[in-house]
Amino acid sequence: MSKMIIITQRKIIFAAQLISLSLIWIFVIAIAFWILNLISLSIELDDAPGASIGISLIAIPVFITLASLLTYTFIGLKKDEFRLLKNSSEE
Amino acid sequence: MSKEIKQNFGPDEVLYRPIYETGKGFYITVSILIAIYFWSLYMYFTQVRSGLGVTGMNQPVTWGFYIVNFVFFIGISHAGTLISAILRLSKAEWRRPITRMAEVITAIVLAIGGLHPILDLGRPDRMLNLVSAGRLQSPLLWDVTSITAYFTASTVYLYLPMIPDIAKLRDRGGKLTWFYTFLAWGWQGTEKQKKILNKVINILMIMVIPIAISVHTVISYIFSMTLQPGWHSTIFGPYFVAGAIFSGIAALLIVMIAFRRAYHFENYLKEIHFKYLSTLLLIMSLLWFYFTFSEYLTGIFGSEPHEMHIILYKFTGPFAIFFWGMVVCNFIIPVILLGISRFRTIKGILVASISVVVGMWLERLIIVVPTLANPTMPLPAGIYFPSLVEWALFIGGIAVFILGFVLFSKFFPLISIWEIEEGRKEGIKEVEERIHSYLPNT
Amino acid sequence: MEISRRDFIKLVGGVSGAIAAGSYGLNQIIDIPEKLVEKLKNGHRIESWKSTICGLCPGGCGIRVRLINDVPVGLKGNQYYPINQGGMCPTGHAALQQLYNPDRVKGPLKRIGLQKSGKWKSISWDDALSTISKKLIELRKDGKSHQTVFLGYDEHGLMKEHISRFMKAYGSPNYFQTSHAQNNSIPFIFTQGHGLRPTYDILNTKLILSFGANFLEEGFSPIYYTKLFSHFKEAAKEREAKFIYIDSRMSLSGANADRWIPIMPGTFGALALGIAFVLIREELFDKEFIKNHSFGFEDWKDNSGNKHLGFKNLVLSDYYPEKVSSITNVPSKTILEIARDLGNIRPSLVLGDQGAVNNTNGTYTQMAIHSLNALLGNFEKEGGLYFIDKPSYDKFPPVKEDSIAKIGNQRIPVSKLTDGFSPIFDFSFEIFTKNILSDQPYPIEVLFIKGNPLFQSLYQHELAEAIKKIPLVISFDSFINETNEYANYILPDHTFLEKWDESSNIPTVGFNHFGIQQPVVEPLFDTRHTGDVLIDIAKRINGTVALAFPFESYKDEIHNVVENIYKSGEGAIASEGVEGVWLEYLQQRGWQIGRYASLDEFWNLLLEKGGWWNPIKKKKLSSEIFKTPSGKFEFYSQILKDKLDSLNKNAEKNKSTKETESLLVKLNFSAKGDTIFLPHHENVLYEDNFPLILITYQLLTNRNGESSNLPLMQEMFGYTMRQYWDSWVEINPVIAAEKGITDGNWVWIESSVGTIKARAKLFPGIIPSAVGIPFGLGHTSYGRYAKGFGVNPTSIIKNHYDLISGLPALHATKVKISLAT
Amino acid sequence: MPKWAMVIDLDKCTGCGDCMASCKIENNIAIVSPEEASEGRVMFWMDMITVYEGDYPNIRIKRYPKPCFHCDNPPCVKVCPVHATYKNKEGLVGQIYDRCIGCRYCMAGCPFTSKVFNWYEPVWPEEFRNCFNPDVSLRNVGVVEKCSFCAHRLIRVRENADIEDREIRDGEYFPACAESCPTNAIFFGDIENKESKVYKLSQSSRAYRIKENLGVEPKVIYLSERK
Repeated sequence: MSKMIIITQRKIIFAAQLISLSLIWIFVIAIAFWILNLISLSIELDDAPGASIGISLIAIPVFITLASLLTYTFIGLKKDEFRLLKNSSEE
Repeated sequence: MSKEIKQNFGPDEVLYRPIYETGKGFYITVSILIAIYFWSLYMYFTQVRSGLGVTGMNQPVTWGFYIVNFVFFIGISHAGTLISAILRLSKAEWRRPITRMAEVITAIVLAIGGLHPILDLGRPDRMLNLVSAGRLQSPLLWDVTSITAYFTASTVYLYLPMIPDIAKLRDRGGKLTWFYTFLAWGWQGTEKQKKILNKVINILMIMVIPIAISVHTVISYIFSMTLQPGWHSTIFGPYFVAGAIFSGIAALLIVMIAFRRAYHFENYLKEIHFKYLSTLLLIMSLLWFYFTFSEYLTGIFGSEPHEMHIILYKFTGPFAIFFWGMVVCNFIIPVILLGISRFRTIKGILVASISVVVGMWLERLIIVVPTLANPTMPLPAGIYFPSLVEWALFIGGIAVFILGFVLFSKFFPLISIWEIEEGRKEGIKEVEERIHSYLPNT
Repeated sequence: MEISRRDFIKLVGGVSGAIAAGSYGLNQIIDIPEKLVEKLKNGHRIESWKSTICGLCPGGCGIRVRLINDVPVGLKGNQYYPINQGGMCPTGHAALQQLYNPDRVKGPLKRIGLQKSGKWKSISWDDALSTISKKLIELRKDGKSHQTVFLGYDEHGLMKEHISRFMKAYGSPNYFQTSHAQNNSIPFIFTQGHGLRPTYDILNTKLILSFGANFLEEGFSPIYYTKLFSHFKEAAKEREAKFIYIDSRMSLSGANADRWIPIMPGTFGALALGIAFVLIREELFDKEFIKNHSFGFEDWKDNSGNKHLGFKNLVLSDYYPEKVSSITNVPSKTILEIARDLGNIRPSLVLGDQGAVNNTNGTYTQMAIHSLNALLGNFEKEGGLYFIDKPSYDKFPPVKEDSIAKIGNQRIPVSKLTDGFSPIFDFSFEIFTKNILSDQPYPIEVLFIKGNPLFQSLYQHELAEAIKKIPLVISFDSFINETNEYANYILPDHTFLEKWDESSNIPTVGFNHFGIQQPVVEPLFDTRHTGDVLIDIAKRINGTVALAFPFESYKDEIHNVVENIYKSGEGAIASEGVEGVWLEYLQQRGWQIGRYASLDEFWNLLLEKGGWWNPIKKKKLSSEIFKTPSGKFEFYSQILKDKLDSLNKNAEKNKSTKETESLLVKLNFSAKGDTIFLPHHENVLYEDNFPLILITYQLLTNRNGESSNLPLMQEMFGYTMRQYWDSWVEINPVIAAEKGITDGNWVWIESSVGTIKARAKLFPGIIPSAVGIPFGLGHTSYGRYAKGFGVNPTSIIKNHYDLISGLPALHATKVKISLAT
Repeated sequence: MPKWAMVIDLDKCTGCGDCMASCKIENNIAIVSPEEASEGRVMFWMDMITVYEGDYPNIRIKRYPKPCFHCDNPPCVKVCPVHATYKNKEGLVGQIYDRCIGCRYCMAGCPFTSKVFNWYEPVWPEEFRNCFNPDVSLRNVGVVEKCSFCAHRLIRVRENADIEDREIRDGEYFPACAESCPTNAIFFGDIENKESKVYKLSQSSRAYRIKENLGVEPKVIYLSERK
């Protein structure tokens, strides 16, 4: 396997990883927007908005935390990997 | 560095074997399961085509197998993440070979269970109304939210601790290296990476416990938020959570015993694991009995006529066979088999676990159907006979669960290899230190 | 230009103002410019309402049909019509399901296959009528006009007159009506001298004592009585009025009673006489009435000096409470309580019908029940009984009979026994069938039939054979049913929403009335009015037969009646705010009520409002009420005596009743001597040794089994039992427990005639020694909604008939039940 | 804002079933197949409840019509996940058939078993399609339906009132059952209007509501001497 191919493959995989991570963020943000939309709906219809706000206060942070944890891990792991790769290529 | 890892998988070769060696049994199992799956899919399409009339539901029994199975499957899902999180949190050393399986159960069963309300919809094509016109005030949407959260959390919680193992598979090479590379997120096993991962896992396991508990509490709210006798009860939250953990452990035990035998994990899943887990099951059985007892005692003591009517319907009426069957399955059999050490063999534990799973399913049936079948208005009791479609979807659900598990075992190790290694390396030392820290004057 | 509905209403409101708000329900005759109509028709709806009379049961309720762009889409009660005043019964709502029924006969049919094969060929009206009239002409030529039978059903008023005229002019005495055990007027003839059913002043009475009279469900006009009863109940507490219901089964009326007294079937007469015992003993009866207006109360002597037993001594010697209690299973204490209530609470009213009289001893039972009204002196009294005479508005020129007709009309009707002794007064299927099967007194060539006796009557198997035997059978029904499956021709009539008819003077309704049934929609199919068909046939026969019908069409006949009403100047068209009390008030002060400018105005207003009525009751003298030989209420029925004596060939020579007695013994009569002519209790002779008595009854949702082709009525059939589209058998929980039957089990019900299977319903409102099956389901024909649902209880009822009136005895069969596995 | 309520006088009601039939016709309610009907899928917006009181022979039968009670605090509305069942400002509990996803939570939550579900697509012979009430939409498979207090009649009455620029009069708006009841046992009107018949009857000593202890505040009030 030539080095070029390995590098291209690595790049593609990295791109895929980035995409999947952003998909997770899109998912989380979509949920947040959905919940906000429902809150506005319940306010509009005067249909017990308190309940929806209460739920949103818990749900939205939970989803954001989960996405953040994933991102944090990804960045952390990748950083170290890149450091290693750099070292090995320097060697 | 990578070379070292490769040399190190020697002692745990048996854990890799299912991934690289595919037997005839695997193909047969998978094809049978896929056949069942397609059959149930077909049945579901008949339901979509003709309407919910193909089920055995009616007025007043408006909910049947789908909701029963929904509650049941979500209950089973508590096996995993919750137990694994609790064990991790309590630093129980014997957890190491168990956590992965537990988490996999959660992820798969939750996906199946979470889809059940959709099976139950009269108009699945209008699902998106939940997005455009949803009402967060409805307990059903609490469920949607909490199950989504739990599913996300438990998948993350399954995935992150798997990264080092994926990296091992990646390094081993083979056809799917790109796939493992994609999933391994560049894990190289450096100290810094380990530190980050441990940190995140620690946060996750704390986070996952309340989410898990919330899920089953919220499911109980579906029932207890109504004014129906037999449902409108404050004890339902904890009762459901206890029941969920109870059935979850039983399911975990069954899976462990099955795969121990199928993949020869005897060295990893030792007597001690079953002993500990079965003790937990015994405790949960007693706890379950305590909850059931309180639930019915309050009903009987109050003797509110409608409440009493439903209790009698369960105790002596048409549902008596299910009710007493449930008591036998959930309490008498497990207590005898697990309480008497002579019976507490792997076989005994297997029987007890199966009986608990059956019993917990019966419990869900007993919660859902009798209340609906006995309307509080002076109407005749409703009848409910599940139709072929409902049975098909139930069997299909179980088939998908097994299929998911088998396929998972085909791509990922069922026992966390790195954690075992870590245990070998550091566990003994750590435990020793910990014990020293407990004991006075050492 | 798009016009919204709102704009439309505004516009129309502006144009004419006819669609006044709140006029919802009134006829919205709108004067709209032609151009606008075009626009509105494309996508906008013009609503109109038409009044007519519901034809789904003989109750005669006024309805208003809602039409959108001239298509009927709904209906409601006509609030001006005095019978129902806007109320309806469940069946009425399903009227459009009859109109649009997919199983209607869409044109004249000729059977091409075997009987019951269901193979029919569509033919033209002309072909059908010419074939039929050719045959009828032939018969007349051969002097066989009497060999024609018209088996009618529940025609009344003009239609009955119309058919009678046809048969009379044609020359056949054989026009019979087979109404389902409803019109039992015989006991009234015996006691009052005429068969007019009294109307009951429920509104003003303080105690209703009903002997099985299920007037809310099975009466002549259930909604009229429901209306009255709701007023009775509304004021019941204030007026301390109450309703006691005696029956073996708690019917809808029973469920609304203040007290239900369960009784053995077939023993109602004994109970009535037991009550009479207490009334007489405790002198709680109306002495004035008994003295002046009754005959045969005390013992009496006839012209030849023979002593005769009176009602009083018969009752006092034979019907003391303990004995009655042992017959009826009603405790003596209860008998005393009812009798004392009846005697002390005035006005009180005694009703007897269905449950009490559908038995072999029905005539005597009704006589006994009616005697209680006499004891209480209830005739023509507020809170009592009234008789509403039918006014003679429908007088037609007399029928001219030619020589053929005269001979034919003098023949013995085919319903009479030609030899042997039979006291039967009315039509009896048993004799009718036996006569046809044995060609006695002459063979029958042509049968016109309306209605469905093969479903409704007893004796079904033999009757089917009899019909099979007749060479030409012509049915007039709008649907193919059990009976006309045997017909050669079906000449379908319109459904009631498509045709002209009238509904006047429903028995037991408390005022004169004339409701007009007008077509609300053009006939959907190639159907014809039976009245017009008869006129057509008469015209084809020609001669005096054609002359019997001086009018072009049936509609013209109705118009003629309306003209007579108009000319009489009585009553008023039912309309807003015209209440009976008000009309009476005006009349008393010499006002001419209901003044109309012209006949056309009267006619148009009649069509718009739906009916005419005359609530004014003429005060009647006792001699007008009772048309008996004595001119009084007869406890001792001289009419019955004459009848029986005339049947007895030796009676002329020997006035003693010995001969009659011995003949009656053959018919299983137990009574002897004068008792035969007095109200008394005859034991019902159950021939079978089965343990339970079978009771059938009709439900409001399916009277006579004719609503079975209306899907809504099939669904609602057992709404009280939550049993849909299916029959059930009501079993007392005590018996059910003995037999190990639980609610919803399938059970076999076996009589000596046959076995049927139905679901058990545990019903505490039925006596333990009986089981009840509702009548109406179990069709083997009659369209997709009727065929194959439920069971027909008459199929296992033995061929018992009322010994005197010949009406079916529906409660005289014993059965046994067993769990079906 | 009026608050529509119904009063049913059980002392007058005979249980004849007319209200059930008029409701079915007025609202184009599907007639399910006989097999389904026996399985408990029969659809009546107005149902008739039969209660046997006592034992033979001292038995009394109590029958009462049961529409949707249009609770002021409706438990079905609380649980609906998609706003398909809602309470409007006039107190009518409505059902939006086009939004309902068919989860049947409202049915499970209704303490009065007032709702019915379209288990199959309703089928009608072509001929019967002529006699539908054009004011009421037909329902499809998979949606929940229930008594609407004939809200389509309210729309009509309101249009008329709007044109004449006035309030709706007492007794102007009434559902089909109230219209055709042969005993005039069903009264309908604005319970907030102290002049209305319904308000006066609701103050009667005979008035009671079913399951008052649940606190759902039904707006169908029964009148009866024996409760």
